[in-house]
Amino acid sequence: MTSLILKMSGIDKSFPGVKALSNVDLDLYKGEVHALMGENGAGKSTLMKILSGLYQPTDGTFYVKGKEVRFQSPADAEDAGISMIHQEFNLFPNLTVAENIFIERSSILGKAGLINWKSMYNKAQELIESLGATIDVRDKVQDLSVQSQQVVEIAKAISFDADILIMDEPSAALPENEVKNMLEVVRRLKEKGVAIVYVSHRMPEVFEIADKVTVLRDGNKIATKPVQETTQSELISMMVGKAVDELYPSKTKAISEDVVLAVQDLEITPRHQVSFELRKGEIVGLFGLVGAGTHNVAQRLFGLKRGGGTISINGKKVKISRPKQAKKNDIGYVPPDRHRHGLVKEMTVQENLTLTILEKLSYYSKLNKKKEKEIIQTYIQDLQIKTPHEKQVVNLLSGGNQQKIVLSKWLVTHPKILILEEPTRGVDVGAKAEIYALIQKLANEGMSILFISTEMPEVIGMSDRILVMHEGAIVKQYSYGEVEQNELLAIASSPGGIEVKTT
Amino acid sequence: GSEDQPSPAEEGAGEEVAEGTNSFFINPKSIGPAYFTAAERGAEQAGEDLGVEVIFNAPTETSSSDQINMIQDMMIREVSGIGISPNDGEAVVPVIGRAIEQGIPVVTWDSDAPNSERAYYVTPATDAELGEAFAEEIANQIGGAGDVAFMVAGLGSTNQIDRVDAAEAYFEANYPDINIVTVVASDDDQQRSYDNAQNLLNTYPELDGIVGFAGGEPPAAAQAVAQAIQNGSIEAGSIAITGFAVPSLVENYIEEGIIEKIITWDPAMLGYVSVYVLNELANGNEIPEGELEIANIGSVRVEGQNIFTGTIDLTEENIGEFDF
Amino acid sequence: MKRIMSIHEAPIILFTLIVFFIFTTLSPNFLQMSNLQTILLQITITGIIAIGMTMVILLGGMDLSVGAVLALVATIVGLLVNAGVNMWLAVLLGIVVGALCGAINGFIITMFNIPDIITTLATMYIFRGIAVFVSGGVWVTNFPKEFEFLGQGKLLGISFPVLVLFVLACGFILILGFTRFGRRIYAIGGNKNAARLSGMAMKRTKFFVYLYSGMLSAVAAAIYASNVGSIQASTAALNISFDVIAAVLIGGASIFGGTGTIVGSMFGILLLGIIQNGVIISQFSPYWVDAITGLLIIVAIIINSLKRWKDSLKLEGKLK
Amino acid sequence: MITIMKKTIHPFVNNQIVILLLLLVGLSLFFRLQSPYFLTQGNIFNILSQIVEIGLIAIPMTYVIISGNMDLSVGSIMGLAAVALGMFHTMAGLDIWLSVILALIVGILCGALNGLLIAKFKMQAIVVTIGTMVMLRGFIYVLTEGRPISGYPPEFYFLGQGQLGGLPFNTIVLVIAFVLAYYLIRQTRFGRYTYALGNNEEAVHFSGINEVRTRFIILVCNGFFAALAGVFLVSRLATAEATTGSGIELSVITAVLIGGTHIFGGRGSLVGTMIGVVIIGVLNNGLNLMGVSSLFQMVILGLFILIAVSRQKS
Ligand SMILES: Nc1ncnc2c1ncn2[C@@H]1O[C@H](COP(=O)(O)OP(=O)(O)OP(=O)(O)O)[C@@H](O)[C@H]1O
Ligand SMILES: Nc1ncnc2c1ncn2[C@@H]1O[C@H](COP(=O)(O)OP(=O)(O)OP(=O)(O)O)[C@@H](O)[C@H]1O
Ligand SMILES: [Mg+2]
Ligand SMILES: [Mg+2]
Repeated sequence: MTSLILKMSGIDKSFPGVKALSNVDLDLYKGEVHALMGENGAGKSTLMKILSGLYQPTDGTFYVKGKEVRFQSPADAEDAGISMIHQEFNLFPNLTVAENIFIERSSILGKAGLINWKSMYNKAQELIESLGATIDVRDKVQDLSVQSQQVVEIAKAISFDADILIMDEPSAALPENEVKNMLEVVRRLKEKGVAIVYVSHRMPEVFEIADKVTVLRDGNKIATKPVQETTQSELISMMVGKAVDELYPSKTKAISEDVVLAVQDLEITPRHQVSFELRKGEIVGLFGLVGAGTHNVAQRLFGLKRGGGTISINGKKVKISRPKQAKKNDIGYVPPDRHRHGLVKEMTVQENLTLTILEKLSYYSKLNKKKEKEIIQTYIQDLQIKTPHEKQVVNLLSGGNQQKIVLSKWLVTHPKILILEEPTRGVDVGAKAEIYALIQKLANEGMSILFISTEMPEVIGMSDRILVMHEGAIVKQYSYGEVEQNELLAIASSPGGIEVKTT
Repeated sequence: GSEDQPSPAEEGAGEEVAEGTNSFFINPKSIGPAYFTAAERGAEQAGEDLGVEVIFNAPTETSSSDQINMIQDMMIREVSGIGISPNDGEAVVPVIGRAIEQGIPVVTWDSDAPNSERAYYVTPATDAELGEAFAEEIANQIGGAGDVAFMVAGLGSTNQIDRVDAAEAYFEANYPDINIVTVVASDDDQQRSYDNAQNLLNTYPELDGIVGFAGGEPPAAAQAVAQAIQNGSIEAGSIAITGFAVPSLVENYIEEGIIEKIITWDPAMLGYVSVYVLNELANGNEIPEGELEIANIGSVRVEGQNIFTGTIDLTEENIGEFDF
Repeated sequence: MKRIMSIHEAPIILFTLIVFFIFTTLSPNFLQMSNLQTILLQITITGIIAIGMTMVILLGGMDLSVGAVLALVATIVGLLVNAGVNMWLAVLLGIVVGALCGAINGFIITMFNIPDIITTLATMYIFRGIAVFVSGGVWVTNFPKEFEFLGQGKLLGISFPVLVLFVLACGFILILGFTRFGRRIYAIGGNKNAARLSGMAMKRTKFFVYLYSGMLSAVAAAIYASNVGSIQASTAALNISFDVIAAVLIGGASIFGGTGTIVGSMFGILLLGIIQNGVIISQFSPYWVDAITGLLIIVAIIINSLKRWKDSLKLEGKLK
Repeated sequence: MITIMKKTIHPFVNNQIVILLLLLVGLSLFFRLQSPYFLTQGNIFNILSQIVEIGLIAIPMTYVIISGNMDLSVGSIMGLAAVALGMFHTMAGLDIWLSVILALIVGILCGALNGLLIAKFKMQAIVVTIGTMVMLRGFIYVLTEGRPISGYPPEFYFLGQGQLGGLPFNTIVLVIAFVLAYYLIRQTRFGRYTYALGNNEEAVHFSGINEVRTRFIILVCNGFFAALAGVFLVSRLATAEATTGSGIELSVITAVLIGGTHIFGGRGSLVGTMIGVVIIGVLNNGLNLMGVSSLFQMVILGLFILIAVSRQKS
């Protein structure tokens, strides 16, 4: 009944020193959502980049609508009706949202071949609204939050009516409520007959939206199964190669009473302040929707922005107006945008990993390269970072492995307080479990962790205490095991409404 | 790919000129300006007439250090004589000393290095004389009193400074009523000279005269004045212009009466005489004091270490007679 | 429309006004109509070149060869009119030569992938050498009378070169704001990678930007020749590229590309023109002219950056 | 052997360096065939002392460009330091070595001004340094009224004209400075920061590193080296003039770019820069010896730049 629209067979892809894909097949039918899963570095993005014409396969053939095709560039793929949302953002920060969506479309040209700005804005606004988002399409993309940028990416990809839409981790940067909107859009596209390849590390989504799922491991295809015929644990064991019993570590240790970090009236915007405490060995989750101000809290604590209020560490007031001071006070920070703030992507794994501790690795600025190498090796092994060698340029690693590097570059500093913002963005389940276990272990060893995430399950699963933020204020606090997803989301979206109900 | 081996014959020709033939390095301040291209022609002509090799070269920018580098390179090449128009008369003193030590005769031309051991300075007149001549001319044209602006090529160029100093001193001594309102520099940029001239006209509505101390300045001043006259913002003849320029550049302005008189000389003559003098020195001949007749170009005056080639007053009468 | 010409240029416009005011108080001659006309006339050449340079800088490049192209074209146009060729034909041929120079830049940059700055640094040397060669090293001067129209003539009571600058600036403002070519320039400058992924014609865009830059330099060259009246190929417009780049950046453009407007650049040019004229009109000692000019450039750039620097430290009012 | 060499050299530069060396060797062979004087000891020393000033400035300029900046004011700083040296000695009557130190301090202060504006206040380096270039050159004219300053004690000429152990002293200084700078960029965290800054300044900031200070230090060094070059030039030419150093920034940047340093930072090598400096020196000298007009030298230099960097992808 449904027709085969894409057939990839025997795809091989080698990079210098890496065999990213070997003999991978993939069939795609009209109107289906086909999930692609696998660990970080399994080859998902590579396969999709081949499909969208960005890479050329080393070997193998593929057919679109029965015709063999060979794409030399993304433009070729676009002509064949294939559109892709890349794992990394590909927006023009200096242009407006509307321009980003429509820049290469001739539909925006009015009379005399000149751009009709008005109709472009209108069309863009419609499109954004159809995604259930509220973004002013006249804003420049550089002024948008990461989440809104993701929405723009999606809008851009669906703005022209592709037959095949590739979505490489579209939800990674989205908060829960917007993920729902996006899935709604995917469903609508599917009904219109678009074939969608959906790459994601988030199990619930896959079960919610996908018809079929294909699992890759180390560049090999493991299986393709209808979603109804598989389970979460089966998928995980296919991906990881072994079973993962528990995603979240168990809480065994009682938290000490020593307050490590005390924040009093911390100004996060000229009109909003927050106060809270963080105890030794405690994991505090900070949850809020877009615009709640969780990001600003992290920025203030790490000295990226300045403002009023006091920060005390171990009872002593400290001044933190630059990241360097934060680091001196044993604070580490894993930022949400690893590309811009986390990594020097043109440099090697080693150079990135030790960037934060070069002071300790050098004597009068002279580097101790031997010691540096030793440290590197331990972290590459402990965190199972997949890289051919420590001299690999970070740019060439898979997204999840890049994330692990950002995490480790702060772990090497042995911070007393670690601020994690979206620490598992784009990380596969296996690695996620490892990272969670690692975080718990660090906490058990006495590190205090501020866990900021828009992904509810992990906030709930990891936090000893959850602080919920709404419009620049902490509105509610829960202990471990005290709250479910529904309530958390409801509180975060409208605390007033809940309050009325409970009283 | 470009490493074709030259044939032995070519190599001989390119390197040491045939046995007994002298080769001279004539070094202007920089390569490119039309003034020095004219000098080059004179030098080459001399080379042809005297049967010697002439290498006329300089950096493309007026920079002492590049100029000295090039002189050093040519000393390595063992040329038989060097003629220099120094960008900075002091900076070339050591390198001239070294050349003399190596037995290479050196003259300066167009611009001098008075503290060096150079044998002669070939010049139309000393810079002080030129400055005075300009001053005298403008004083005559404006009737001995009024506001005068000076336009120079570079504020840091030796011969410009010497000329300006002399002109200033001359006014002080002879025309106390002449007031020098300002000195503007163009850095050899023709657009800049022109803009400067325009700005002068706007700044000093009462301006009586402009002296251009380098070849590009009087024409730029004349151009600006001509336009102002056309616009009606000043009256014809209200601003006198003089200074140095080659005839071809001021021909139109002199014919139109915007410029009354310009003091000029033929740069080719400087080039020619430099080569001639160097050749005499290299051949071990003395240069006699007093009038010296040089075949093909006429006579020059030798006074001590100065060799004067003379200046020409350009006016409406004679402007058509020159081809440089 | 309001958004395209957002308040990005506000600081530079303000500073231009302040400098204007200062010179007005310093010298009674400054505010004279004739002087204001002089200023406008003096900025036409840099202004026209700045249009092309703005586009080049928007792409994240830099065209160091503009001065050499100007020298070459001015020489050729001058030689042609002196040889009796019709003035407009000569200008047309000059523009063709300028376009060719631009095309050479564009070709080398896009085909061999050599960075813009290096390419134009190299062609700067090459074009200048060719210009001097073509001129034979002598002054090109004594142009026929009618040639003066280009640089000094009036049309509809307005100075012709100023009119040319105005028309070209408006034309390119339109092109940048309302054509796909124009928006592509911004897009490519903003994010090369994204441009590549969206299948944008990057090479073609870049090529044409350099072509236009060459053509605009050629137009400026024709006006230059007529205006100044004599051309010395070795020194004509020798340092103009730095002046123009400074003006464009003062006008709010970013050297990394993607940010900047022609309106801003025009104000940058105007500011430099006012300063250059003002320091002479105000009768500063000639030795102080450069020092003051440099100081004002620095002040201009300080004012430009102040807001950005403060923003980077301040807390934002809006939660995101 | 070769593979070991390749491994030890930074991955970005090895190809480029080999090509540059080949170009240099080819060029030298060509000039040797054209002129018997080219490979004489006298001429080699001649070339070496001619490249000293450009070489000295090119060292910190490599850092500046790798770290993602640009400094066009070096020529003016060099000139100001030269003139300051002259004025301290001949007008203020200070001891010559004290004057040298003060001139170097002038360079450091100019570098600090650039550093303050660029590193601290995050202004665009190109405009700032165009501004300081014009302004400092203006100060030179204010100070000197355009007149050259000469008259230094004989011992001062040792710096630019003397020899030590049969080698030109200024060349020895250049080599030492180069070796130190090479060590610094390869073996120290300062060098690591330099590269990182050129690639992603924000990530450096987010790593708790004082990126402002590193930038500042680099620009101050640039001022210092420009002043040092000025001092050596005065010693070599025996005079300080108002135009000293003007236009040198273009030669320096040309050398750095020929050496394979990426114009937008993040990549580059000091070895490449040094070869670039030597190539320019050899090219000038060889063409001069051949008697090629500097006009054509200009065209040849242009073509040469294109050939030398044609492998550097933008
Ligand atoms: N351009 C490249 N050059 C070299 N190696 C590459 C390149 N691109 C990808 N790789 C390698 O190929 C492998 C597959 O990478 P890919 O990005 O496809 O993984 P992925 O499945 O998308 O992972 P993630 O879930 O982390 O995004 C990885 O080992 C990666 O390091
Ligand atoms: N030649 C040099 N010129 C300038 N700085 C140098 C040089 N060599 C080494 N450095 C060092 O580079 C370092 C710059 O890095 P950074 O600003 O992070 O300093 P730091 O040592 O980490 O700071 P802290 O002293 O607070 O630990 C300086 O400490 C400085 O000592
Ligand atoms: Mg991926
Ligand atoms: Mg330290």
